[in-house]
Amino acid sequence: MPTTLKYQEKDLKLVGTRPPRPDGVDKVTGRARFGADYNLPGQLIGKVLRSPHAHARIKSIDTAAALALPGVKAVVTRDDFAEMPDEMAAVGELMINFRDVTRNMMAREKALYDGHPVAAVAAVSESVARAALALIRVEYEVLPHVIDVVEAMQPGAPLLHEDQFTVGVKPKPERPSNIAKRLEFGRGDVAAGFAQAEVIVEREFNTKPVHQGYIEPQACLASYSADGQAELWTSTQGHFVFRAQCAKVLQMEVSKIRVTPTEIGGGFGGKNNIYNEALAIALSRKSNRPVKMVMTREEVFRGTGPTPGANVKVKLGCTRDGRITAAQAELNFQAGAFPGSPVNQASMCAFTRYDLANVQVVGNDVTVNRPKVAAYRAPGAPIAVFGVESVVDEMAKKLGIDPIEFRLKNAAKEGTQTYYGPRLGPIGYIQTLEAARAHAHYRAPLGPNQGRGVATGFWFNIGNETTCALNLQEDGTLTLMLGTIDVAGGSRAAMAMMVAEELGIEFERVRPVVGDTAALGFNFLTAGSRSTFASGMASVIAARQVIEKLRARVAKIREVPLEAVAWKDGQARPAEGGGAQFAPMTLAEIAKMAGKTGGTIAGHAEINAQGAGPGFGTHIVDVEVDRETGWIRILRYTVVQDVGKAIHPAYVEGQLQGGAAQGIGWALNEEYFYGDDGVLQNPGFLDYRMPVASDLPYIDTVIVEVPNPNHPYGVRGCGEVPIIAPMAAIANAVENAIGLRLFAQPFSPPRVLKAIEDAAAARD
Amino acid sequence: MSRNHVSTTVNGDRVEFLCETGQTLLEALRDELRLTGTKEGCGTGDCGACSVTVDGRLVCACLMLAVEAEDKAIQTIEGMAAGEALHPLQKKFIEHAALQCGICTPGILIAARALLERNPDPSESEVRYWLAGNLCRCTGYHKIVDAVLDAAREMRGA
Amino acid sequence: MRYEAPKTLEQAIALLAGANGQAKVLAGGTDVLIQLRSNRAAPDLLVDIKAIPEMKSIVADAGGYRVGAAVTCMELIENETFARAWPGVVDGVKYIGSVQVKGRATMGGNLCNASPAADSVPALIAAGAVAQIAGPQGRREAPVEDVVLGPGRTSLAPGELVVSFVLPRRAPHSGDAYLRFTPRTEMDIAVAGAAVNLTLDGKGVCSSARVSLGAVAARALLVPAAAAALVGTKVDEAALARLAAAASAACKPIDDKRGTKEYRIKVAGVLARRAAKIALERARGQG
Amino acid sequence: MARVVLSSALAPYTDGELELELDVTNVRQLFKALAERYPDLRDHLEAGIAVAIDNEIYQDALLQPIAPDSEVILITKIAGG
Repeated sequence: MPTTLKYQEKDLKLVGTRPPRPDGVDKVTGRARFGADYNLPGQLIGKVLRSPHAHARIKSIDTAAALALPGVKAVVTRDDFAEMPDEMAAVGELMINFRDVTRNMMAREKALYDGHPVAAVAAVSESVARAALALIRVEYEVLPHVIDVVEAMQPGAPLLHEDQFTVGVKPKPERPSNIAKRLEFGRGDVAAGFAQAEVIVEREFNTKPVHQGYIEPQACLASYSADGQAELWTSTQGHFVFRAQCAKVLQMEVSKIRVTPTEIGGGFGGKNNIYNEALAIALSRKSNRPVKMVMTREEVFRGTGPTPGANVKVKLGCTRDGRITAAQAELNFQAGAFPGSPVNQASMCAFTRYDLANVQVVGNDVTVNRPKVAAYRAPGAPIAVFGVESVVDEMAKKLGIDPIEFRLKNAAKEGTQTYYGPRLGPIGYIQTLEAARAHAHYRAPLGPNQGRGVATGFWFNIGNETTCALNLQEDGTLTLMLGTIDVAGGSRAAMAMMVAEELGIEFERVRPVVGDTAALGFNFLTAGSRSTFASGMASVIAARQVIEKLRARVAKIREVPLEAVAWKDGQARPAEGGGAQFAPMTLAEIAKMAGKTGGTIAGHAEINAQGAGPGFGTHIVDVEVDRETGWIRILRYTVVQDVGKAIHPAYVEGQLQGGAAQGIGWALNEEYFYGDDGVLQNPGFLDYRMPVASDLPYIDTVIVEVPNPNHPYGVRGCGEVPIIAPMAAIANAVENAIGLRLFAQPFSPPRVLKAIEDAAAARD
Repeated sequence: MSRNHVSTTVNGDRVEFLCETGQTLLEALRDELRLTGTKEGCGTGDCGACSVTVDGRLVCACLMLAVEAEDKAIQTIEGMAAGEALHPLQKKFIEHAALQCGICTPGILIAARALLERNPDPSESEVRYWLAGNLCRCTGYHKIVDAVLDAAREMRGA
Repeated sequence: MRYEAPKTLEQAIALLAGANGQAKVLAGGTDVLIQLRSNRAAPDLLVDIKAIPEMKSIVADAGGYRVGAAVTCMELIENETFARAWPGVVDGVKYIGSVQVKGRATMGGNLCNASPAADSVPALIAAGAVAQIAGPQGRREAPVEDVVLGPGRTSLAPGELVVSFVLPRRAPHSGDAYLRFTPRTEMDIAVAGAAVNLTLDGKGVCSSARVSLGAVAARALLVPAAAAALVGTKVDEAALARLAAAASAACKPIDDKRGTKEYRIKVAGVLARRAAKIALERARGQG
Repeated sequence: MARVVLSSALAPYTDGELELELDVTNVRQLFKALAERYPDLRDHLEAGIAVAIDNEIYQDALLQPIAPDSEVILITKIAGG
């Protein structure tokens, strides 16, 4: 089966239009069922006991009193799960080690962060389950902890894993370290590049972890039968991946677990890995009852996500006429309690927007006493790009060159050699810069204390394992069974549109559904902006298969050669020059006869999609700064992005707007506050300040379409790129508003005011 | 644990249920009455996903005890459409792509209806401030605001 | 945990006073329910006061107002005559959470929850509001600034509850305003808040003023020195600068997730100055 | 012989060697040859490595053909949120 379908330009009837989404009515009427909306007769409620310490050895766990409480049906602890081998696997996000997966879902030797699960109970009601948690006695030996990435890298810092030696350094270290891995990317000779430079800017930046902030807390329902089969309903970005992880840590056969994905109330990378799912199955196995587990918002903040906080150093060298001669960065990323931050992706995204001869990026993956980081929309890229695009902006200003002009002078284009490996194929970076420069926003007047900022982002986009099935039903309608989760972006609509376009029929005649893990073969997560690209490609393959089968069937029915049958506008018709005339047959007519002429007709695809097309975006933002309070108001925002092809432009705009809004929240006020004891102090939406409607302006979008040659409709993917640039764009806008550069995220009012006052004091 | 008997009206239907004193209206709606269209996003009144109206007043169902619902008239998302006919807000949300994952959508629709009942012609800013209690993480609010303004226009007959 | 919804004040007091174990008053519940959920409160008895008519009414009284402690924020905001008389108090009430929260929350609850950052409290203090309190020993009155002692602590005796707030008759050419600072435009807790209530004489000179600050000390502060900076002036820039300095000087804040000490001190002055300008505009615009 | 270029991120596992020529006709053979030559690289290959064959990136594509005149670049795998 092909793993890439080449782009073909053609007249489009459906692709590019805005039909209503198939899940729309269910979602506006309350009928759509999310994770917490599933119930089974006789179900128990499962709750998790979490460590109140950032770092502690678990000396003993006594569950006797909890088990004795009436209504408690099962308790699980570390003793209920097998030790897993040290085995890396690509089934999850950011590479996972099963030894860590089993420890993250349930602490073993040590609790490694505030909120780390240490036991779970299943009881007849929520209140009984809560009462049971209070009866579990855990004896802790509290250890010194470390949550700051730079502190954690120092020799002598409290060690999370005594057996962790830094990978990627020669010679192999003799002492354990919190630095799990060091990696280095580069090309050319940076020392020589800096020697050629006439202007050098070198800066250091710091960011805090931020949470994905999906509104639906993790929720699942598990039912284990005495015959060794389990069913699981869960809110996930990848039900096949969750099944694989559960099977592994529970030592079950993959096919004995059937996972049905529920509607997902936001994920953004945060629902790529299991948390409660394996616990729920284990509790169900032990109690012989279905077990439902729904996280509270506090648990979501203490136990899941976030994206890492980081320390970033960037150095850029340039000639006076604005050509970058050398670029260097050091990225020190928090991994949380277990290795596996997105420092790798961040390193590769840091400078890829530019055509550079001399580059060096060093990344460190550092364990700290915080929840294990999860993916978050373009994982790691916004952090690196905040530093790089801030320095690029400062450089442009130093050289007296317009910031878009400076970027155009150095922009990556087709054929540009990347510093992580291949040359770039056809890309639309320059087109986004030019569209931004031509946009009215870029020339609009500004008032006092107002400033405009520009920044750009790049994301690879990905393909990966994907399956689907397209079944012709007896009335001529079709069901499209997809294996990738529609995480919100409306991918079900997009796939159905592509299938309908291929078949030349109305969108409404294709009913897209997401199948459970028993319905299809393995699918990777919906992540990395892959779904519309990869699942779209699979859907097109399935549709073309169906068309071929339809033609063959009509040839038999009409008793003409296959070449004489063409498929056009939803009908089998005599092919031009095919040499045979016959009465055309509609899809409905064929479907009606299908059962009596050889059986029903279906197409299916099982691919590992290759050829994802990189995405680039340019953002423009206007801000106003209140110099007396340090408060930043976002006045106007424009996102320009190359998406390859917008299958459903309204949903593409939604991705661009939503990504930008998340980036704005990241920039302005989102952060975790930890006490000196390493305990999270703001595990709720009141003090974890995500943007509300009145914090934001309209977010304008400009969709640029430079087709990806490796997708039949030119799709690149669009979900990741829009979150990358906002932090830097806002920092650059603040600098233009008040002449002050911000080096630490978030740009919260107390920090901004302090920076203003420090700058004033420095001037005096 | 003794449970309280509550008799109330939900979407015009007389209903009865038993609840613990500490149980919220949200828990009663979802767990006792199986009306799961009202969502829990935070349980602390900070996200608005559980927005319902009680005697016409917009509230968070997570911040009201179930026992307080005695003899009240409660409206949830399940009562918004009239049979098969969607409310103009519901139609406009679909038309404007004002929903993505949809978990905040029921709460936002209930809140938006409460706004339009008081103020049939709100400004963009009024919509944004009224909906400030309803977090959405997917959309950036752009299309939500547009959908509410367009629904208001249609409902005014403008 | 038992739930009672008495229909008279006397019954409510009897329940609170006679409770076996801990009893808690339930008004809007927007703080109490969160405390229950997080196990920060585990009372044996909840006394819901919303069925008591006196606590649910807004009464224009001798030129002033008596506002029941269990009147919801939205009910108060929607009372147009009250909003005209005491726009600063309504400013404060409007900041108490989302529309949803304000549909339940009350000024009585906002006061008795005894958070230093309660948004309606500085405005009530600046307005010179008096809390009417009832308990087993009968009724008494106390200025609002005397009700809260510190975070989570009030001067209410066991069995006592706040029944209503009395706002005095408005002198001509009076205006009040409350401003707070939060990182977000809405859905946030005040990092600092300032309320100013002032009266002008016929020549536009400030004849009396009250200034109150929130979230900058263990409880909302009445700051006479800040008010003194305005009295006898035309509320010009120099007076406003003295007001801001006096307001900042009165702060005794803490560092926390919502702001630093230095930030709160600085911003309290800024807010006092800005609130005074709004109050001035309102006083000038009022017959 | 295909020209094989390793991303500099892999240098610690190959004693710094970053370019070589190998007689392989698909990705699986490539990985096998590399694992024999650089034992430290073995654990990273199937789980964490993608290849760019003549500038097209392939992930998890063991049977992807490699032409004799191809340039193959080994890069670290990419995922996303």
